[in-house]
Amino acid sequence: MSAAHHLPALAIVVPLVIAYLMPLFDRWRRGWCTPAALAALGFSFAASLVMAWQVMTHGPFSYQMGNWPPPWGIELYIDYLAVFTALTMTGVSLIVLVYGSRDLLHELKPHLLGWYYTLYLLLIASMVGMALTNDIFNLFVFVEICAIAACGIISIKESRECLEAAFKYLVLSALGSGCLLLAIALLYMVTGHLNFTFIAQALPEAMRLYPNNILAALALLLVGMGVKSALFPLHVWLPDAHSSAPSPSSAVLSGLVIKIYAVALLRILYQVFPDSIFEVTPVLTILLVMSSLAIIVGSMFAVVQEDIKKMLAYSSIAQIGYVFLGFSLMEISALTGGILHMFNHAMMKAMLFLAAGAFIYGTGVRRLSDLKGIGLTMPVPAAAFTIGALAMVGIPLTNGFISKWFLVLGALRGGQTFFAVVILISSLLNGFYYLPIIVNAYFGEPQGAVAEPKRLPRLMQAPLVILGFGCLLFGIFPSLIIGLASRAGQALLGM
Amino acid sequence: MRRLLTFFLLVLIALALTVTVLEMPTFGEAGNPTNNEVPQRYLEQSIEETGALNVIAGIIIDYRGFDTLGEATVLFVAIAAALSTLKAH
Amino acid sequence: MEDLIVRYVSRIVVPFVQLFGLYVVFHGHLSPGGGFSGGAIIGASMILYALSFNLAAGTKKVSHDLSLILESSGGLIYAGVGLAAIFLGANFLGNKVAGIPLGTPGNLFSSGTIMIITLGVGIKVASTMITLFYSLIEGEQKTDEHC
Amino acid sequence: MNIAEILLRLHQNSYYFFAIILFVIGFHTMLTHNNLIKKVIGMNIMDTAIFLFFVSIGYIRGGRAPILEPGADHLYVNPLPSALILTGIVVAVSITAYALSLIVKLYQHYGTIDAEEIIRLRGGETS
Amino acid sequence: MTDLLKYLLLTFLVVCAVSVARTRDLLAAVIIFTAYSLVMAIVWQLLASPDIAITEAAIGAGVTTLLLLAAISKTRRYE
Repeated sequence: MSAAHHLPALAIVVPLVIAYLMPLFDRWRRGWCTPAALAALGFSFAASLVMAWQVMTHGPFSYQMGNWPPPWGIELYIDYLAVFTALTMTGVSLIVLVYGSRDLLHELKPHLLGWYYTLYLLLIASMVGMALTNDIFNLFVFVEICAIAACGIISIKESRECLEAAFKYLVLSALGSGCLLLAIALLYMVTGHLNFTFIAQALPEAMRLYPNNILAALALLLVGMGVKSALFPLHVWLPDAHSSAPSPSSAVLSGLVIKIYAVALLRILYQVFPDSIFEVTPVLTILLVMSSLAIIVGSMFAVVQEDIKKMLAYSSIAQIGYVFLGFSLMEISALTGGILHMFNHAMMKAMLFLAAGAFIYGTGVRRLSDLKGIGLTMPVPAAAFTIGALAMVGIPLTNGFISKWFLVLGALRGGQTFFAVVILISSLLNGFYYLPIIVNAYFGEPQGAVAEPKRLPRLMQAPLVILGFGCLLFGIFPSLIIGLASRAGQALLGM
Repeated sequence: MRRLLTFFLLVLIALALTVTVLEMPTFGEAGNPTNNEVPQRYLEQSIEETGALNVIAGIIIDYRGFDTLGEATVLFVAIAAALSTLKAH
Repeated sequence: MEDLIVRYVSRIVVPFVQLFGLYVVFHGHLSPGGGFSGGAIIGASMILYALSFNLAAGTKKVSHDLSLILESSGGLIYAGVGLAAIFLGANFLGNKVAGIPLGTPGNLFSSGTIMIITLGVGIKVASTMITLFYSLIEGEQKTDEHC
Repeated sequence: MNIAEILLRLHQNSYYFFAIILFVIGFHTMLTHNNLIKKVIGMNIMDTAIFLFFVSIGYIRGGRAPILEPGADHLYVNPLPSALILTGIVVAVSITAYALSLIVKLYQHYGTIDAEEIIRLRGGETS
Repeated sequence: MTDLLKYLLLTFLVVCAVSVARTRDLLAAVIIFTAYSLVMAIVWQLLASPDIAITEAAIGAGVTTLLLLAAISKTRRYE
């Protein structure tokens, strides 16, 4: 019983405590805000690393809140998927926060920085909580924290587009939360449990007695989580919200927040519902169709965008489609690919949004056609953007290639050649809208503000370098992370 | 047209859920699946294990205390979001 | 609302409402209620006071800095109690297992951490309600000028 | 199932049935009304409908409220749904508060609280 | 008898919910919503959950109404 035993709880609670303290720091010790926020996230990241090590060496373990055993108390269950998600969330958010500590100074009013950190820390803490928890109502509570905090870091920017986008996002995620809570009620009604493991034990029996209840719960769950993770027909809030927010917020929202809901849905679908549900309902087919539509339609919308951040936002709709495609093919390589893509896309999209934020910081230009020659005047962000764009397209030696490779492999092995074709077509589309930007950036003639950009602070360059390096590292040595991802996939499929 | 479509969609949802209601465990029966060992332990041992006569207080703060920490955090995040919005504009 | 009757009635009613709110908070582990409902009652009574007199009088009672501190302290008490359980050798938020005395069930001072946490939550909810209401009413009066 | 059986089931499960009706009404208000404050009220109605559903799951006929009397042997209702819904109510009021602060600010910027008009104003601004 | 009361209260809830959606006056909608919350509190008392009832009466009927009123006083009263 050492301190390491309590890490699961501390990884969530330490950012919470710092977030509670942040308004006080902001009022009386403004200088402490940034270091405290970085320290809290750093602690969470370190805790996730230690947990990952524990899980890899000793296997999954659980943590009981207040020493109450599972059906009575709340249990955190730390398995491969949980640590993988927690590592992704804390790692990427830490890097984004380093960038944000400088970038936010010009996007926000100065007295709001403390409040921004509060919301940011709560957002990350809730996402770690969602990854680790094994209790469905606890999941709901974290979903709510995450929803409000995610809207909060949009509306904090002083512009009326942000307000409108945040309101739309808030209303739709409240709708999703309502559906989620009703689904929880329906599940609780027929099983009498809230813990994932115990629901899973009680469901086969309940499935025989009350099949309609469980189908309704499944449908509500799909709608609720689908709205929150912007699955294709329910994505209407995403482009506005992600493009109008401050750049660090966009990076976190696009890279992490929509993924965590997908992971929660994945856990519930595979760990809670019995396998027989996939035979009586076409839920996986529905998910497959929706995700392929998302991939194609999202890419097609992205092609016609003029605004750089809007293009990246539409590209996120396509990328969440990849993640769902991997989750719903019911095949181990595809599942590994989906889980890997969650991590890879978090890195790539965070980097792309940060690079776009750097362009906007340096030149104030948002139109894609005005970014000619930016590669000559702002080399670091342009290089990062290039790496990210190549990874998005799926060029070998970048991490995007690895996850797409696994997805295609899974589709082929599962005998679903059609979806392999979908992935290839979408890669072509990705190339269609990313490559011209790169060509423009390096071979265009810089004009106007692009010719003489503001110098980028070093704290804003370092995160771009780290993320770009990471993209290449995990592209050239993918085995660093594949082990964890494939173990997570195997555990989900019960292999 | 769009209004009509939404209306029909909602009627459809209502009908589907009503069909579900017909099949649900009967309201108020003591033998329903929810009345298993979980509330039993809460009701029988709450005084001894948490010292609270009000079982609900015992549940929200002790047995499921982490939920309530989350709940307090929801309030905090709401006020942080609201205040920052009001201050920003 | 500059009405004499409203003022007199609220002056009479507000202390009783607050007393009831305190009762609900302190007896959270014995009778229906608890930190959330009691805190909301206290908060609503403060808002009633502020509405029936004027905003300045209400603000004088709870200044912004104080409400900021109350706001954070509620959550900090909660998390602090949880962390204290870790130092006492139990898991996060442990109560009896952490060796905290439970007292005699039925007494006002019983049930270990529940009492403390209820109090913390009550403080937090009350201050949250007040702060939210004030910031909705007055927050933008200042910004109106430069908007 | 004939009509009489269906009606009997609906009578037995009337709390569930009315909770569903209220849920759909709230859902409709939230989705189709253009007025933003109406949307917020609709959201609250939807939430309370779910809470009604959840609380009625825990009821047992003849059960007392779960405030224990040491020594006495009563039948108590299931306390767990009540405890969960306490959390739910606070979540609902938090979202309401934040949404209202957004509405106040939207009104200051756009001069209206009608969703379609706001979209129209935005469209006029970008083109 | 309790059945009659139950149906009366539940029908009242539905009527309130529909009239909130129909009325053009936001202030009236808020007042109707307060009535809805209070009746909901009574229903919860019928369902033997006094904790929820007291919380709904304080938060749903009290604080939410106050916040809605504050928002209406800052915006406009009619649609």
